[in-house]
Amino acid sequence: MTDLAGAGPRPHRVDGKPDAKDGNKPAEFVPGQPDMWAFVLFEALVFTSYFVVYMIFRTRSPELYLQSQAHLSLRIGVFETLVLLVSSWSMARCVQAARQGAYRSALTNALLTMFLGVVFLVAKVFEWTRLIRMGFGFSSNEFFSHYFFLTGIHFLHLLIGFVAVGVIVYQLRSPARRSQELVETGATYWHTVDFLWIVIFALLYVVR
Amino acid sequence: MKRTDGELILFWTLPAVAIIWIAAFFLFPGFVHPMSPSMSAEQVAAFYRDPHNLSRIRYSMILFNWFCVGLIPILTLIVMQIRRMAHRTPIFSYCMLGIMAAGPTLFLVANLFWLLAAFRPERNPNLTQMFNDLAWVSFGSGVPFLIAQSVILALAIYLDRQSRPVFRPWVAHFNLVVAAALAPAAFTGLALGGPMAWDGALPFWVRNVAIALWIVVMGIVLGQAIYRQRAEDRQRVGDRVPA
Amino acid sequence: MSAPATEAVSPLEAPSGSPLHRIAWHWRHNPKRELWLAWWTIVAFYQLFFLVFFVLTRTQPPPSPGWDVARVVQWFHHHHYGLLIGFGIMFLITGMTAPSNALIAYSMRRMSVSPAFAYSYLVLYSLSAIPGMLLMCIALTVGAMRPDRDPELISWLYDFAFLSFVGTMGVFLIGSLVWMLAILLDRNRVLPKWFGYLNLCNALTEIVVSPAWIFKTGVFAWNGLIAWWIDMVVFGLYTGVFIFLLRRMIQREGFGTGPLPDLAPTKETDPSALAETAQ
Amino acid sequence: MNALIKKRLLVVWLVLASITLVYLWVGSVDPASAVRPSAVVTSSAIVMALIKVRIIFREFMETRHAPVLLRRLTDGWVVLMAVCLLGSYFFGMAIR
Repeated sequence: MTDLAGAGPRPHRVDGKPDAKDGNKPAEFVPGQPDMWAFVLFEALVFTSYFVVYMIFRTRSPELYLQSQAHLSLRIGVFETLVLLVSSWSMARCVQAARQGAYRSALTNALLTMFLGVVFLVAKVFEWTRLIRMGFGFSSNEFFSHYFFLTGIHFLHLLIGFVAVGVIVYQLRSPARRSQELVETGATYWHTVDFLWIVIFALLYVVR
Repeated sequence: MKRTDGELILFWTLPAVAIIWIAAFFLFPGFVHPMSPSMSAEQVAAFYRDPHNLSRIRYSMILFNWFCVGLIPILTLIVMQIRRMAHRTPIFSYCMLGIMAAGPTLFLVANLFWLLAAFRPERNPNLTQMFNDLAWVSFGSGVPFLIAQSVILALAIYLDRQSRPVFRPWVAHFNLVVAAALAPAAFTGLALGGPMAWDGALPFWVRNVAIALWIVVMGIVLGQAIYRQRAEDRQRVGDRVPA
Repeated sequence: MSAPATEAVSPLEAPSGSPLHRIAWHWRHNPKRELWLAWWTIVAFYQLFFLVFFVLTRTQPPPSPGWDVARVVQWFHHHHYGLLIGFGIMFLITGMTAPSNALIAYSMRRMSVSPAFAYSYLVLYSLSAIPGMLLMCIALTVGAMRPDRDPELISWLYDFAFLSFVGTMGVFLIGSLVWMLAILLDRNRVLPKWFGYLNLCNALTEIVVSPAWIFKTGVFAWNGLIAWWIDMVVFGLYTGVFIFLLRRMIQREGFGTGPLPDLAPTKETDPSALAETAQ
Repeated sequence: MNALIKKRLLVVWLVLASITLVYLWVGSVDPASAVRPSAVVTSSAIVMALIKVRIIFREFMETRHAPVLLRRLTDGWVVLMAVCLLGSYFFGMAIR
């Protein structure tokens, strides 16, 4: 396999670094491919529509939602959120390290991100099995349909996120590649998975 | 020069497939006097329960199941000829490649419903009738890909502008006429009797005759094109050797 | 159809005059005529698709999967002619999807990726027409044909039709992913990267629609807010965008008007020409 | 410089984590009494989530240094979410 597009023709951006200029106002730049930002914003809008549908249906039968919601474990949700936040943090460190040329450290951080992603997946699967053991499945009731749908589609985005981090790792491993743009593009995707989860967590576990 | 080894073998499978198709067509008792859509559920069930009919339905449809895709190699040879045409893009050969598998698949769907109806003829007559309807509608209105095939072939021929085109322009005209003859069959669902019903003149006789004619005519011009191509290739090789 | 307005990029000057006159000119002289033909077929197909599914047959937005048998029979009764005529039109024109798939496959051939991508897409989308659309047309035609059929069977045909239409997912899912990967790997910049990512959005809608196999009511049913409406908006945007981008791709193509490179050597070695030079 | 960025990221993460831990308190339910809809809990949960989202946009995803268009678009989405989520909640509760 060749490296992903964009790596070859476009030179590494050196001048775009924040604080690169000696002045106190850093140069403006778009992190990663602008195309990925188009995806992030579009996907964010699609999720907004899912969230609005959920909120509207929630207010139509609040008792059912509240009773079902009581079976979720807030602690597991908080744990998962923290795990994803740590993964985002290490992803941000990976980008900074790669920008400064510290590729070894960047690679470590990328692998750490991946590991935390796996931890999240395991926690999620544990949570699902727990609920299914308790007798709540995808079609049990409206709340659980939304719950399994939103967590499921988020789970899928996270799985795609492994491809994104995989591309980052692939880029960082060989001096012949190391496209800073692709590293930032993958990072943008990963953070998207994180911030979508933060909203999903608030809506499913906490909102009353 | 394109590699053409084996194309003649593929081409000469055409008569064999044609004979099998004709045999299967006449073996199926529902084709020769095409079953009328106005038959009641009991009549349809009785048709399938008649032991004389039943074995003929099964064997003819098994035969079709084997060989209804038999024309695909011939259609692929047409694609090979389209690729020799003076086009700037491979669009037309891609179109043909995409279409040619879908037509036989649609016939395969009809074939499955016929065999399904014949598998347990003692079933509730309403069910037998429904399978029969599904089979006839898939068969009758299964023309979209045949129409597209003819139209695309015609367009490809019209745009093949060279001193010695692969197919003559009349082949394109002929294909358009065939496409027009197939068109009424798309609307078989509209009438249960008369010339537009699935056993009527337009969707059944005109359509099937058009398909048969298309196979014969295209078989002949395709054969001519292939033989001509081979003759030219041989001559070119012969010219090159002394040089 | 009025092709001309879009083809100003052609190196030859298109004449002014009646639309018919200009179409005839393009048919004769425009070196990109094959591409434009395919592109206009896509435009025409989606217009007819909209007309048949949204206006004539009223199968989009879909009726409810939660109806009882009597209501379903009533629905067939109410849309009898719309269904039969509408799907008759579909049977007539479904073949128009072929130039669409061919043009998209061609876009991948212009990219710096293996031809495997173009061929995979071509096969996947050619395959999709039958389970994704024609089975529905057949089942609903059969259902509408005999209003006096056993209502239970009519109801089965109704489920069969809509589930095959909505629930055929894999071919579109994998097809979109193939296109996405080709665009992201491409170095010739045939199509923009953001459209590659939009393919992923479209592929995800094929996942989101899958609960339609499980639910008879609610937002995840085959006519639900999430499984149908949101997905349809994404699909509509995606389709509009790729039609626009394919148009731009054709406009940017730098075809000359000279002899075809493939044919040029053939002409030199053409037997008659050789015979002439020999004399 | 390197240390400065690292420190900043660490602080950002600590802020995000602390807001997350606040959820344990906001979302806690008294097991003795029945759970009731609560506008206060709902609004604070949504607002806290959106604050976190904006911090992630600004710091982790670096829109802080991005061109004004991208900053506006991301902030615009946060505002849109606030309007849509709170709007659908309060509107839904009002017409119930």
